[in-house]
Amino acid sequence: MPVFPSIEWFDTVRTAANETPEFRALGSNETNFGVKVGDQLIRLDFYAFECVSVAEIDEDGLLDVDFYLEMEPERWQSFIQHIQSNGVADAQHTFNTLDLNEPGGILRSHDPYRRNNFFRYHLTIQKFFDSAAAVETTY
Amino acid sequence: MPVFPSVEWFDAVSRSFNSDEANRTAGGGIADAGVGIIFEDQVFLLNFAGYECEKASVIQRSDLENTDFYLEMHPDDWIEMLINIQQNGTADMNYTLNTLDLDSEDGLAKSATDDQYRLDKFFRFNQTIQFFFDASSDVETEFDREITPA
Amino acid sequence: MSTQQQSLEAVKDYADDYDLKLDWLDTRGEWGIKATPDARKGLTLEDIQTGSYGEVPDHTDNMTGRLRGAAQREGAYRTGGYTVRTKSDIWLTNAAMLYEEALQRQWSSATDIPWDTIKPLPDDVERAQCQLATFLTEVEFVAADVPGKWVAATSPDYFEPRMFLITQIMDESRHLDVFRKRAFANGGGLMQRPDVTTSGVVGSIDLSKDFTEMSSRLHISGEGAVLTIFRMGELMAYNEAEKYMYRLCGQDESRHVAFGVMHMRYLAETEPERKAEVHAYLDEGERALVAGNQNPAARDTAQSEALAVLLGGGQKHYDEGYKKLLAIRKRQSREYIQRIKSAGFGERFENGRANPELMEYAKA
Amino acid sequence: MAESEEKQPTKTTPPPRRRRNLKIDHDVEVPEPGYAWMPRTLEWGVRVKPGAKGMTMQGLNVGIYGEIPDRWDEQTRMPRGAYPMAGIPPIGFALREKREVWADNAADLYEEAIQRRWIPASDIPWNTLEPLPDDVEAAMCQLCTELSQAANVEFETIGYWLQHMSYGYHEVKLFLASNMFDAGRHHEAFRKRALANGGGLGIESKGEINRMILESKGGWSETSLLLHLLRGLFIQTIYRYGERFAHNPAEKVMFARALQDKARHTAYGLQHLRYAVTHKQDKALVFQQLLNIGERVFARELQEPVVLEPLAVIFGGGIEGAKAGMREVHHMMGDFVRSYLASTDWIGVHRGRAFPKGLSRYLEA
Repeated sequence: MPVFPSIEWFDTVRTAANETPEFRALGSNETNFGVKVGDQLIRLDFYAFECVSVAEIDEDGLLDVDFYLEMEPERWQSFIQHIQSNGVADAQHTFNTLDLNEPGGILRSHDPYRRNNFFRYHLTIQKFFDSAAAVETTY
Repeated sequence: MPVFPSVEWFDAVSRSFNSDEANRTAGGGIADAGVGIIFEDQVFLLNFAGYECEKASVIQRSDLENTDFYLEMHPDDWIEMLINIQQNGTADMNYTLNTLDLDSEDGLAKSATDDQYRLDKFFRFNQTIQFFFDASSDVETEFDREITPA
Repeated sequence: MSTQQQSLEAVKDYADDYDLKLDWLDTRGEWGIKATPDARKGLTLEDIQTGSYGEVPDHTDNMTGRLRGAAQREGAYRTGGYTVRTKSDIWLTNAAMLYEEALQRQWSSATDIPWDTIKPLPDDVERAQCQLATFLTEVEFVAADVPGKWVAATSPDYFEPRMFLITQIMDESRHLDVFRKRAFANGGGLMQRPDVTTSGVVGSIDLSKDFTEMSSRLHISGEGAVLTIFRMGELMAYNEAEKYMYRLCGQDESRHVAFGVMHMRYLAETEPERKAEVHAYLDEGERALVAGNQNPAARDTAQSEALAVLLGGGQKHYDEGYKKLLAIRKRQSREYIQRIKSAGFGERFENGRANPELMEYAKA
Repeated sequence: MAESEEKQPTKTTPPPRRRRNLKIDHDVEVPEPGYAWMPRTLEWGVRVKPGAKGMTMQGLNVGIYGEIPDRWDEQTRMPRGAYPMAGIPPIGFALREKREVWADNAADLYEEAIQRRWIPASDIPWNTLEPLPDDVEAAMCQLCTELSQAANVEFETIGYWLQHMSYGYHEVKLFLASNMFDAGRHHEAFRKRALANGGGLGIESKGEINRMILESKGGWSETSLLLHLLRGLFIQTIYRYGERFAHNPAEKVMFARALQDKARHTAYGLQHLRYAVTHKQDKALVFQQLLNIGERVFARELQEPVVLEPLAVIFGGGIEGAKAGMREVHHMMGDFVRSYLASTDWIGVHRGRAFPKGLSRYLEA
């Protein structure tokens, strides 16, 4: 059973998402972004209709991504558990809403043009994490 | 096994067509049209509404005036087209509706009222009507005769 | 739930306390509108043509860009400068339906065309296909540039036709792109651009000062002719990719033609005094149809030669292809005649006004 | 006589014959083809293959066809790379310099717009709308009126400019066509929302910003600055907050989808404006001057209550919560101003002390 966060976990979600017609139906995209869970950093690359790769990165790697989403490990865990119990993120758990609700937000970027990619593809990114609903997860 | 043409056959094709969401994209989509089908002396009406073919029924030839357009071919040509679809999964390059329409002396799509606006729905919804007949590849079909391909 | 009046009174008290103006609350369009989605199509533009929001004025002085049915504001800037402010100038009964249809039937040239079915063709056939693709790459975006101008020039009170024109702009973009893609997909390239066809000469689609004049040329003559080309393209396709390409373009084009036919029908019914003027536009359109500058299926142009090569199956069978082209022109002419009759201008085919050469084609 | 016989149509058609090839007249005289066009190509032998995103416009930019000139003198609609013909009367395109329209991402954004299209009629779950308190419904309807009118201005503006752009830069024309299409969809979606839940349209905007955008006729870049950057980012921020404060799935989907579209428009605007600034010496100064005025017009129109007050009512869950809602509005404006200033910096236009107090005050939020 994959552990969140780990490459294995994101790879499993990646496979599930890529096989989901609704994920592809949201349209093509081209972005890379980081997921920051405490000290752990994962980079995801999206291209065309798929998530093409996941990789571990260090802090310097954050300079190479369009943007990254940062939450404390407990918040991430609660977010994933919510998706798993609900099937999808509900209205209060979309990334856009979380960003606006959390003090200081969760969306970070050093470049306004690249930060804008979050808004261009936020539904695809959301659907990617919704695919975690079917992934048995340990923390 | 439904016989072509019959309401039973058109219903079976409608079920296949309506249930495949792929027919709603890639140039498919909503289509509102009453389409007549003539096979010798048998006349049918297909009601397309929204994303679906909602109903197939037998009508009189005189009712064709209420259709947007109707499709009429020599019976052997109907059967040849459907066999082609069954063999290929979809109509191959020689058997698409537009090709049959242009590549024949009498044409395929006709108007009972000479109203080109309504006849133009044959073009406006061409991909949808094509998807509909292509869906017949999922339906085991019986024909009432054997034909010799033209 | 409280009544609107009770709410407003409570609001005003509150506004005084908290330094809010809240005047927008009681200055509004008709209240209590609850449009119901169509069970099959969702919430369409037709569904929201309800109450006063469905009332389309015969003439409008709305120059501020106000949405039809919104409350007017004193002191709003006259930002529009709209020249189309008479309903019959642009209206048709089914623009809302055609708009929704256009949204539902969009497609992608990148992913909905099976490009991998294209295989190398004989050089003469590939050149003919590329020549036709070059022509269509150029002419198709005329029908995007020009409607854009008219969208900006039409009062928002007639937003349904404007919305349709926006979908047409999107469709024509896709047509430009799909034919450019075809030219580069199979070892060819772009070829000779058409001469004269899309340039700014008198009577051209670009220069029309009147929407109906523009529409009669663009939607009826021009797109009706191109629709025939798309139908021929589907007939003579050498692979599934071309088959799809022409078929899907043909669907779009016939929507645009439907817009033109229904607008002319509306005009003929509501302003019969303008019919003589419209006949003059049709005279011009018919001359263009047979002269060869606008219509690639006309004779003796680069495009017509390319079509004959494609229809015949190569230069060796040019004669056969040319004869097929003429046979299809007969269809094209007959369809045009029927369309004009549908639009309410059929008398020109009875009273001798129609272009004799065109009538000859139809008869042949 | 039986009824069916009585109803026989007057027009009878002969029974169809067996299909055969199109009937052609074999006696017709066939003129000798000239084939002058056959060798006329500037580059032959191009074979572009589809990639992961399919066959894209950007993928076509190979060989001479990928050479995008800094200036396009052709005054007709000749496709870039086609074999030219002499003697074609000009149409007269005002925008013929690459720096006046170009953005490297235009072709990709165009394809993205097609792939990520949506349909307000059927992709929004309208049946999830539930009656809202009158004050909230009225505020939502007023907001939708404003957003629908802003979208109207957007497509009117682009519709005007599209015809003035030369065909040397068709990628930009295609993208802007998709931008118009998106704006049309927003115009439609917000109107539908206003008329779908027991409310109705509100009052029109005074139109100061609309006028500023519509009357910007000096150059497309200047219009884009006001349309995509100043107003565009503001609308984009409202969409973000619209998603956050949606009352039902219908509104959630509507704002979430519209946000993606808007971010695409922003992506073009940012790239184009930076391109314009880096390719014309005084463009940054021109933009500074325009923004000195534009930001003040913008701040002035914000004083009109038709946008921020309805937002406060929506955010606060009603008029009684409007005070708390107004605090949220200040947060929203803070987000807008920060992203706006980061964006002006990104394109090379640094606002500094010229930035008006009417907007900078939100930075504290």
